[in-house]
Amino acid sequence: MGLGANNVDADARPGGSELLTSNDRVALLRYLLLMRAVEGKGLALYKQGKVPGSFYDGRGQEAISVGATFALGPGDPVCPLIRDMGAHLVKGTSVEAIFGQYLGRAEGVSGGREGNIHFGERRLGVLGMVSMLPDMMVVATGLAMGFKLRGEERCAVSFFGDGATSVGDWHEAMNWAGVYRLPVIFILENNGWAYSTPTNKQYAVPPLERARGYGVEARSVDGNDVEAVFEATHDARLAALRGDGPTLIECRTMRMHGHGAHDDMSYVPTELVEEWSSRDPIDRYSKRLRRDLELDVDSLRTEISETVAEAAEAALAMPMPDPEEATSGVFCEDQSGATLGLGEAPWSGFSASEVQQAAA
Amino acid sequence: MGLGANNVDADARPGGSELLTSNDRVALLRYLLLMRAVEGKGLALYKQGKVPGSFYDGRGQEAISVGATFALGPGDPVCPLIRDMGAHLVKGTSVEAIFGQYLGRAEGVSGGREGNIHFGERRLGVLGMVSMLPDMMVVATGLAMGFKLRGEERCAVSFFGDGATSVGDWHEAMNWAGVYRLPVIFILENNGWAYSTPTNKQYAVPPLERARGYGVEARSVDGNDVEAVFEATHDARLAALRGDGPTLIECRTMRMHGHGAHDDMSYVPTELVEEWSSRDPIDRYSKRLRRDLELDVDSLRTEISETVAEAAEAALAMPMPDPEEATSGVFCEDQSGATLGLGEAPWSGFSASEVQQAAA
Amino acid sequence: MSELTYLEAISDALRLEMRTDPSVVLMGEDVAGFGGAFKVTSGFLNEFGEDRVIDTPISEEAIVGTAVGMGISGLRPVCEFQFADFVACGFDQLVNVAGKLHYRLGLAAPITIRLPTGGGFAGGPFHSQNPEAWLMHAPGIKVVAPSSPADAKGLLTSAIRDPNPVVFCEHKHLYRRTKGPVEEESYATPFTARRVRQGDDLAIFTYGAMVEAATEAVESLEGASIEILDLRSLVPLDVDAIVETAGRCSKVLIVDEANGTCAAGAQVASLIAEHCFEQLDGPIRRIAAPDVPIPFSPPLEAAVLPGVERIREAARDLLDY
Amino acid sequence: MSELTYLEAISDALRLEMRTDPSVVLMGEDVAGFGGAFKVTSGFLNEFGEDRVIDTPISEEAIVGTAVGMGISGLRPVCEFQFADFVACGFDQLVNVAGKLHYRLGLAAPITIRLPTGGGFAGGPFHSQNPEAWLMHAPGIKVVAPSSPADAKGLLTSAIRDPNPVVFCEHKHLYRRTKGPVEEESYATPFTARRVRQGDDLAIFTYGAMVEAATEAVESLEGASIEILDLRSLVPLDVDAIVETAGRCSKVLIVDEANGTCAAGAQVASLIAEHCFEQLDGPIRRIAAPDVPIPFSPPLEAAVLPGVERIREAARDLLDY
Ligand SMILES: Cc1ncc(C[n+]2csc(CCOP(=O)(O)OP(=O)(O)O)c2C)c(N)n1
Ligand SMILES: Cc1ncc(C[n+]2csc(CCOP(=O)(O)OP(=O)(O)O)c2C)c(N)n1
Ligand SMILES: [Mg+2]
Ligand SMILES: [Mg+2]
Repeated sequence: MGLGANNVDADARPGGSELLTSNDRVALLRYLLLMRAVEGKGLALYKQGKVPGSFYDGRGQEAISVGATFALGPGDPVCPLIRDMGAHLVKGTSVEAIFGQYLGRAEGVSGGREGNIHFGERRLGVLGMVSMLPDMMVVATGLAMGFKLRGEERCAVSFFGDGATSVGDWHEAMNWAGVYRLPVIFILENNGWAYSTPTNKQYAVPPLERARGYGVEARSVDGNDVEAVFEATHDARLAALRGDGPTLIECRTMRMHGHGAHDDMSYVPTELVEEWSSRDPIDRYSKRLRRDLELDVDSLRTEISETVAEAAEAALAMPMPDPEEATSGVFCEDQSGATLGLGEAPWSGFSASEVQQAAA
Repeated sequence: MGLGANNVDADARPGGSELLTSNDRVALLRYLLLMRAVEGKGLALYKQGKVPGSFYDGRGQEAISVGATFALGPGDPVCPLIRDMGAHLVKGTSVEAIFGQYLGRAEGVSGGREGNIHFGERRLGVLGMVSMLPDMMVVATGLAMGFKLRGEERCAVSFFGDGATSVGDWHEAMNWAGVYRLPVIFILENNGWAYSTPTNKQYAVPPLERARGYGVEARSVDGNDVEAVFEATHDARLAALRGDGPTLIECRTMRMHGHGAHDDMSYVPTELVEEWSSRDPIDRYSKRLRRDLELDVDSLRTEISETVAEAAEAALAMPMPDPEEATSGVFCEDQSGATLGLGEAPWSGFSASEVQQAAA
Repeated sequence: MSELTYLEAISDALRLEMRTDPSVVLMGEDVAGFGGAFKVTSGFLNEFGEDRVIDTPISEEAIVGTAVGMGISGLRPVCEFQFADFVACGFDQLVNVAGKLHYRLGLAAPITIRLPTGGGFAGGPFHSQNPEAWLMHAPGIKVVAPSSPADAKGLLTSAIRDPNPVVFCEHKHLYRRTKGPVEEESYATPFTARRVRQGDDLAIFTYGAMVEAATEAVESLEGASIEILDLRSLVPLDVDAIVETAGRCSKVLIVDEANGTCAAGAQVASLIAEHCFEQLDGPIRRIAAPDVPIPFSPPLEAAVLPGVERIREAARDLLDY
Repeated sequence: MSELTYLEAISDALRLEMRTDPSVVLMGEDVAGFGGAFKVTSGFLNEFGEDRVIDTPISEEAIVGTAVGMGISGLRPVCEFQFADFVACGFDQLVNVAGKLHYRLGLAAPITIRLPTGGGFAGGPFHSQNPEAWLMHAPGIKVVAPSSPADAKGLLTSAIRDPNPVVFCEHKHLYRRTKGPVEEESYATPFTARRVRQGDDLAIFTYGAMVEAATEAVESLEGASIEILDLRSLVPLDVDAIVETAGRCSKVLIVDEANGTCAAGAQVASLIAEHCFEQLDGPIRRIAAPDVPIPFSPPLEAAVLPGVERIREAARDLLDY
């Protein structure tokens, strides 16, 4: 069993983060629902044979990418992985363009060059991942190094899984971030499994315990509690901007689908799946907002599923990319058109709260 | 300054290791002196322009490779690095062949294929290093994996420096050794510098503190005390053979020459060099054996320098390799002639003591 | 003889070698309980136990480097990479440790690295690469790339028995699509080229998935006598067969699925240009992927990967030359 | 004009770019206080301070990968590897992250990786490699390899200004041995080939340290009209100049210092064999190192590395053909 250490005390936290307004909370739930709806629809399209290649999703882990990205400023770039659709959504990537991406269309985020979740809308400060794990941790470290050297008040965020901690690049990124005390946040999605491999075959000692050996602050949170993830990231961000260096946040969670759509995860004991079903991050947060805000979650859900259905329809109508375009752009001709954007995310946690307060 | 953590309390240990007989002790000193004499002569030849390429030595660090290798059984392979001539000597590599190696001769250990200290006498269980640091830690881990799977009572040893700890391969080796609880010993020669880079630019937290994060036992010893190194390695070896898994031994020391012969190490503060001069491992051990065994160190020294001078002369008379041989042997044709030996080292610490006791 | 898929033939070779030689062990990510990302080692854990079918951490450098150590210690590790693309993650141990070991130290590293290569199924930039040329340019590593189930079995058997590091490029697109007769017993296929089709007017040199494409391409070219040489082994490269065939046919087409620059095909072209000058009756034509990452979307991928149509056209041009 | 060594010309380019563009930063192992393993950046720390001349941990993957991040964030990092051989240790970030970035995401990675390449001074198997072909086979990475001080300066300036990852192969054997006139101001040399010597009977294509060897080799061949084209840029490769020259001279010799299989020279040969068939009057000859690790001992190394004598003989053979 890879999950010995993952004791999540469901709904133990009482009031949630004090930083969040009611509007923030509704937005969080909206992104959670949106991520699940987008991926659910994507999977359905995949099963209908409309999505080429393979299909990966982050079912059960939505609170992590949503909560963490929500805590960032618009200028803080993120490097999401395959379970992190929420990061794209919070940063403002268009849902239509995401379906276009799944379907390999010309108007998909990457214009059909990249598949499934390997994309990133650079104008929004999202760096698309490479498959090689966890290479993007190193790139995020470099972004943070750039921010520090240029004296910019920004931080970079990279997500990674328990399995990715075994790769040499993980070590080089952690060490580098610690030596230069960089404004970078590493978010470990510890779902207990790397494909079929449980964590006890991946490491003898949990990575959380390794972090301080690099001069990287570390904490562990319930990854199925969106506000806990939000708050931990928010704190880590402030530390980063203050010059206090990097933080690793372990989010304890469970991958509720197989590694990809082809994987029935028969290697996972059913009790484990059942146990984690009862801690579903969306159910939990819906319950809370129903109770605390008297939110009509069902109509929110309906609204979102309509948006998603429409977006999928629109994407299905997009043209496939022009084969003539297949070989262009290997090299950059004009750098001015190829820079990372400063982000346009309408939401960015605490800063958003401030903006709202000012606007109120 | 990279050496904050390296407080060596010179000669603090009173009696030394109880496992060693007087003969063992004389042998240890002999290897220490031999290493220094071989490298000193090599450097002189280099300065005379007789050694092609570059020149590296382990001056000031002799106690580490000598002490550690002395603790091994003949069947325990070692992977020495550029500061570890002692490992070759203790394992029984011929001094003549080492000079032949320096000089690039046909009868040098590698027949002129490899330079300076990049060699290994496979029949003696010595694996020649590659430059890429610390790749040999991974190979040693694989040897240990082989021993474990084959049920052999052997362990593998790899040396590495403080600088090498930053490389991804370090992490992959440590993690792997911890996950499979392998009989492997990692010997960190922490001399405070990686070329010109002090440890505070290499890591934020000393690697010793990282080891337990991998399930690797760790301890730190005075690397200039040959018996302390011996004893720590001896213990680690017994643990390995018992199935208790890997150990990292930090040996605190100082590189008393530049990175290579071309490096005047002007970046090292003079006081630091002076401080460490007073802790010279050979002076200290000579003093001790003069006192405890009334050993005539001077005549031992003379004897060794004669041996070394003769070996160097013999090597200078060796032919250069035949250019016709330059392209043979890229591939192995006959595996039976290309296996790792089980070692013929006359000395191997505790086992040697036992052998001696039996013989006595 | 039984009819096996390419994938089954690979499994078969592994299974038979493991049954006869107790020093053969498998390792890689998810190869044990899960049976490998492509299920090549499905059932192996049950038959051979967890000492011989080993799930590893995600550590490509360590997979190669520990395999070298295990190889030296008397085992014959067969390592699976989940995709050939990850060879870049274990590159240093492969080219610097494994490849140079015997030349430098006289030690054998009897290891096999299985790389699922190639595109054609919308795998995108990181699941479609054909990295064999990188390894051809690294001394001391043998590289083979079968195109048929029979060769997959025989070449893998030889790879496992070889005392050197052998990279075994198994093309993912052939795994389940390609079936063929395979002898039931164990057999070792030599690392030489194989004539797939005999002819005199034009020689096509290729390997891996492109052998099928070339075969299909020329079938419709009536009246032409076209030879296809499946290189099969890229290191060692069967120079004699290449020179003989090119010289005899006088016209040459070389097809690579990999990015073209410095690909295997460039090496074959340079050999022929050097050794067959007097016999050539036309330019040496090459077809390969352009130098771009392999895109995901099917029309883009199809525009990039060499296929039947491009091969047929080039063959026709050359015949008309 | 001043007379600079190849090494001084490299330093000069770095210094001038750092003076004019504050976004240029240097990083690598021992580049700051020590001034780099070969002293290329000696004095830079004093002039530019430790925010712009950065000693790094020993982490080649991280050097490349953080450079990509820094490049995206608005800097222009120039990274030094202590030896080109260590490129295998940073290979994944280079080929998978840096090389594919613009094609996949439309993001520029304006980074330069300086690789001290080549042999000739008893550096042995790990300090003598010429890995450029590996990178030529990786889409999205430019590769340049100057042979003279003037080109070293101009090509490095262009590399730093280029919005793409550029690998700059600086040949260690030229560092202090090769001197030449270099303009004092800053200038950017285009990534094209350069005609070193004009001729009509035979064309020699080469780059890096082999340009000097080829020049010396042909000087004693009286009466022959031999052209030497210094490729200078391997990606992009100056196909027009190659085809024009080969076609005009009709005989071709290609010289690589790297291991021969799938080397840059193989690519050049395959281009010529495809595009100059009708103009060729002889086989395309290649000279390169055999596929072995580069041995340490001088007689062995000399037997392996291409040199003046082998080039002269091959040129003579071709002229007589
Ligand atoms: C360097 C590398 N090797 C192998 C793979 C193949 N692979 C893709 S995902 C995966 C498991 C990842 O597990 P984890 O990091 O825990 O992430 P999770 O899927 O659980 O979110 C593997 C082995 C890879 N992507 N990168
Ligand atoms: C992967 C890698 N990068 C760079 C180098 C170049 N290099 C050789 S020795 C050295 C410093 C090593 O320092 P350390 O590990 O502390 O060993 P020490 O020399 O102090 O014994 C460097 C950077 C290398 N050998 N390997
Ligand atoms: Mg996981
Ligand atoms: Mg050191």
